[in-house]
Amino acid sequence: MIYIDNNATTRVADEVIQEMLPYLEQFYGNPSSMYGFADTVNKKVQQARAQVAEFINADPGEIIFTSCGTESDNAAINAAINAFPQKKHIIATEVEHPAIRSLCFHLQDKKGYKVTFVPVDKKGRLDFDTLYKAMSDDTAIVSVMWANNETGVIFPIAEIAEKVKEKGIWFHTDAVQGAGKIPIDVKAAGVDMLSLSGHKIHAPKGIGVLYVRKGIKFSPFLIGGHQEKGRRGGTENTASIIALGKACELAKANIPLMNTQVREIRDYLETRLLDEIPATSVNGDRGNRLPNTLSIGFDAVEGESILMLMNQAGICASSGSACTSGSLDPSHVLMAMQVPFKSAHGTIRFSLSHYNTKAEMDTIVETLIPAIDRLRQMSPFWKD
Amino acid sequence: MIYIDNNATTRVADEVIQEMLPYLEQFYGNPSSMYGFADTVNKKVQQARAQVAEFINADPGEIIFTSCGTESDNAAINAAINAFPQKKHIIATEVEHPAIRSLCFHLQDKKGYKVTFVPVDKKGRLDFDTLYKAMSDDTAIVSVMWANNETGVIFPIAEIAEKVKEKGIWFHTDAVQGAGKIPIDVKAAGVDMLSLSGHKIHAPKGIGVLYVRKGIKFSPFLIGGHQEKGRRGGTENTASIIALGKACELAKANIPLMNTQVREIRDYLETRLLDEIPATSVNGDRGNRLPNTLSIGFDAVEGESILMLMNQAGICASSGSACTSGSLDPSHVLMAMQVPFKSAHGTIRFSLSHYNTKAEMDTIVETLIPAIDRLRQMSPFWKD
Amino acid sequence: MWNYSEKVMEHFLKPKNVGELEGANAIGETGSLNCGDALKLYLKVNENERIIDASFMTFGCASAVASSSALTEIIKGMTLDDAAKVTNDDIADYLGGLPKEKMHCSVMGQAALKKAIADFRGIQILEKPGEMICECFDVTDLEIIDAVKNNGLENTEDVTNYLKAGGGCGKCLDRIEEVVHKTMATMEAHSEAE
Amino acid sequence: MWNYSEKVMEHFLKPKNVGELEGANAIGETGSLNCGDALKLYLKVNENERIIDASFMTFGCASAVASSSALTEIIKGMTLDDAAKVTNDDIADYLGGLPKEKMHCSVMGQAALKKAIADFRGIQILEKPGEMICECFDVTDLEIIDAVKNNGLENTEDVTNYLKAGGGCGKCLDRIEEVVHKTMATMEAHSEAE
Ligand SMILES: Cc1ncc(COP(=O)(O)O)c(C=O)c1O
Ligand SMILES: Cc1ncc(COP(=O)(O)O)c(C=O)c1O
Ligand code: FES
Ligand code: FES
Repeated sequence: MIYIDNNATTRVADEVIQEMLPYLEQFYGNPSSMYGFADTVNKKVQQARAQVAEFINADPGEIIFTSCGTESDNAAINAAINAFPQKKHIIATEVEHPAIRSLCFHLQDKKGYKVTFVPVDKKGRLDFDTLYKAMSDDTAIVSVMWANNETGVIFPIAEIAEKVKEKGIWFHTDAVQGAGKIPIDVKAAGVDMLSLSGHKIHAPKGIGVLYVRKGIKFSPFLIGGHQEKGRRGGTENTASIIALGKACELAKANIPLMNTQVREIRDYLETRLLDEIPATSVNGDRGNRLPNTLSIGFDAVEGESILMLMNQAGICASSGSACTSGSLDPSHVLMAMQVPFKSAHGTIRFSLSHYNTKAEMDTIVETLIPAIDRLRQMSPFWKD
Repeated sequence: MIYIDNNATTRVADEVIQEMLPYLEQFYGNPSSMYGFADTVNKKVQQARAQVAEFINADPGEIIFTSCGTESDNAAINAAINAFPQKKHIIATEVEHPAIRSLCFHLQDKKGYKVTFVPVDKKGRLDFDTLYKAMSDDTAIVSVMWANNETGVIFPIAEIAEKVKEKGIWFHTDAVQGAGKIPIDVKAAGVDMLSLSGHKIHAPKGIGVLYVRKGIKFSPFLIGGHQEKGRRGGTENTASIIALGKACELAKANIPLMNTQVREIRDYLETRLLDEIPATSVNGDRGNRLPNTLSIGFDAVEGESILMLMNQAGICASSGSACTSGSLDPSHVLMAMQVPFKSAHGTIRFSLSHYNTKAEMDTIVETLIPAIDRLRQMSPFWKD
Repeated sequence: MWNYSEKVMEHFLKPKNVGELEGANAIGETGSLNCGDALKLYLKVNENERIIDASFMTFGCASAVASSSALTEIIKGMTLDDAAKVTNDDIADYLGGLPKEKMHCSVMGQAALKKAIADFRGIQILEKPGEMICECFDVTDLEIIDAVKNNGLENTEDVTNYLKAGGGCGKCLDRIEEVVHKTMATMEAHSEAE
Repeated sequence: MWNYSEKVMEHFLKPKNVGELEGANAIGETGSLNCGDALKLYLKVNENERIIDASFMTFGCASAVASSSALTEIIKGMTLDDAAKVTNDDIADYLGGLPKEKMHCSVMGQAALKKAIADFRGIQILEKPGEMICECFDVTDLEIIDAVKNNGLENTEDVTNYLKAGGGCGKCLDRIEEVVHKTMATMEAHSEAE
């Protein structure tokens, strides 16, 4: 099997499993309990918190463990809403993940909020003018993702954060895709809140992080017990927290690999596909992308069909539409970039990890050449 | 070590770990992806959904996986708020878990809701009169827990649900503690929504369930992707979902054991403590309690001290206060029951699982007799 | 991944009758590039109005390809009158069923066939009147309004049972509910006025 | 579990000077059953105002017991004047530190000691004026208001740094913030009026 869908989810690293297993099997105590058995767990959770903090250059006290990237994103927006109940405006981008985007629609449709969705250009780059002009005294929060999950396009977070903070507005960034692929430094970037998700960096699914800068008046999204210093109710997901700590340690060490080995292999795949399959185009700013991501459109064929043919060859990738929902529309990201339908429908996202090899890229190319050809032969929109 | 704190959290069953491990180590695919590798996971998630449904006599389509009991509770209340934006009244009980109670306070203090907290009597039994009289056209939801986590007192959910539903009001129950200890049947009980938490029934921490009856107009609490049929965003926590399925299957099979072996051992512990330690009293309705729970107060001594002495002997239990938060107040449950301070401060909760043995109960008694005596000898409030 | 039947996979991986058909005298086109789903159906019809050959060109997902392939197999040898009776269910059945989110692929097949027949007969097919509500099952608001008024439907579930609309991907459910509500409100207003 | 020092555990598991003290001529009581925390301190003071023996009875958590035990050890042999200078920090230091949520246990020790000394000297101790805001560090609203007005404190963090209030369990932080805000608002109103 060739797994090249690492922006969707990643293999749990062996080291991570080894680290968490004892806390599933043996040390099952509730970390806030009053006995030594729970203390063992609690200390290890503290260690994990320090590892996560180290990964993004935060203080351990600024790390809140959540259940996933989506919860982190929801919690960030919720905190701003609670902190500024009188402010009814939010700024996000057109290419945010549904964890921000759908929430914004909900707030707009049901809760009386006005949301500015900042557009992008054809290469997926933000329209800063719109962003900065939209800021007002009524703006509760600005949320801009660190890097886009579909195209890998990276946004200049430090620069945006500075402009937003000048106005005294809270700034949140969804760094779910940036983390582990490029360096993330919350202090250097000057962000107020930042979301991470474990399963994108070789930890298990079902664990996330919300970084909340010290000084931010945070109110919890999950309201319940005293866990996470009262900032997130619910018994701590100890084994997964410990796993995430380890995963962050590994991810930090692997960043250089991402920028060399992984980038090289990705570029190799990209070049071969562009060279050997006609009417093929890359989506997103090639000069400013995550080193592991390649979004590529094949004219006149449809993504799911390509995926099915790749699956026959044991290759796991994603298409450019939310096809699992039965929707035939290209993703909101490709639409926002005004990618023409002809290539948007035939877009495939390849997303690598350090586990991928160059040999795998050759197999992918050899599989795709005949597959695309066959589909084009039956497409009413293909004319060579 | 003697672990007798199973209302706090439970040991993950070996069978559960075996079931989930392949989905951590090997089958890490995102279940909604378009390749066979993800399909393996998806099928297993479907099986887990069916196992959970079977456990509470629901349909698989009525099961939403969440990250914990707290999230399930929050999501239930949130759904009612969204479904009836014009209704500004909520009914809960004084003895709900913070996952309901703190949320209600938040809604009251910050969101303009009025909350009726139904009181209990000295044995922890609900004041039905107050509950039924509080219901009005303005009531968005009534939430009553199936069984209390501290005392184990069981509430007559089917009876309450009937009365609430007569008025056309939504009814939610937090069955986090009831589940796995007594039979739970959502159809027979006639509830609209019901919360479960995995780590209370020998699944890992960080996985929960919200049952939502078909026909209830549910709106998601975590807003994001299409997961869980659009009812809960966030990549599915596959390994833990699969673990929970297995845990539900085991829990269902173990219920008879709970009512025989576990109940007997609990009663044995209770009898010995009452007989052999003077000035000791049980909190809660002894005639109508979970078979595994014993809340018992030792006059004139303080809970944390007792826990520390038990810890010296390798015994893990809880006290009757939220002492981890540094608070010295007895729990809101004991306060609501008007347990006198003299015994409330000295309350210990023992909560058993089927892993406990009678021999362990003897060790507990032999440890407590001298421990309580020693603490009383230094207590200014103890006079024999 | 979709729970495709073996038959679907077979017809996707080895579709029958692919390509333009030389000498075709009836062509039906449906869908579009923008929709992400399009089918061009070619028929060769003899003087007895019997389909002696059929082929297709399809742009779309695996089940769109499979539905097209199945359709051509089904209708080859039929008279146009018989072919006109082929429904999307026939196509789905032929394939051993389709995931409900993919039923629209079989609807596309049926639509292209209708157009090809009309093309042969020189008839102009009018677009269905009304606004498309359910794309999976090709149901418009007028059809729903009609069913609510005449068949006593009261909610979305009734509509799905009666017209299938909403029983696929489900993305139209909100709009169905809206239509039902509005229609019932109008009916009430009317009956009160009477 | 609390991160108790070895010294705390030692003084909890084997407390020194437990029990009523026969012939005690100075007694200080603080806390109550309802609070969950109470200490009764017994001193035997000689004619030179030197503490020749001390003992305690404590109801409370491990650190309350340990603090009481430590206190009696610290003050045995001291003159009352020296003992009057013993602070809660001395008690905590003696124990190798206390978790910040448990600092109130050492405060309780200091309070009982003050009362015992007053008892011996026949002085009536007045309750501190004002409303108790921070129980961990025994700080009232009047003390906070005073510090805000006279020492230029501007927020809760300042208050914690200056008066310790809020640096323990933290449950008083909201109320501290309230007091600070109100005080600053009044000050502004005044300066504007001037
Ligand atoms: C009655 C009750 N409800 C809810 C919860 C919260 O569950 P979780 O810790 O999984 O969020 C608990 C346990 O802590 C509980 O006992
Ligand atoms: C940019 C981005 N944000 C948020 C998420 C949501 O993360 P999770 O699935 O952990 O909720 C994802 C991944 O799906 C993502 O790519
Ligand atoms: S549009 Fe898919 S079911 Fe109606
Ligand atoms: S009351 Fe605990 S820090 Fe103030």
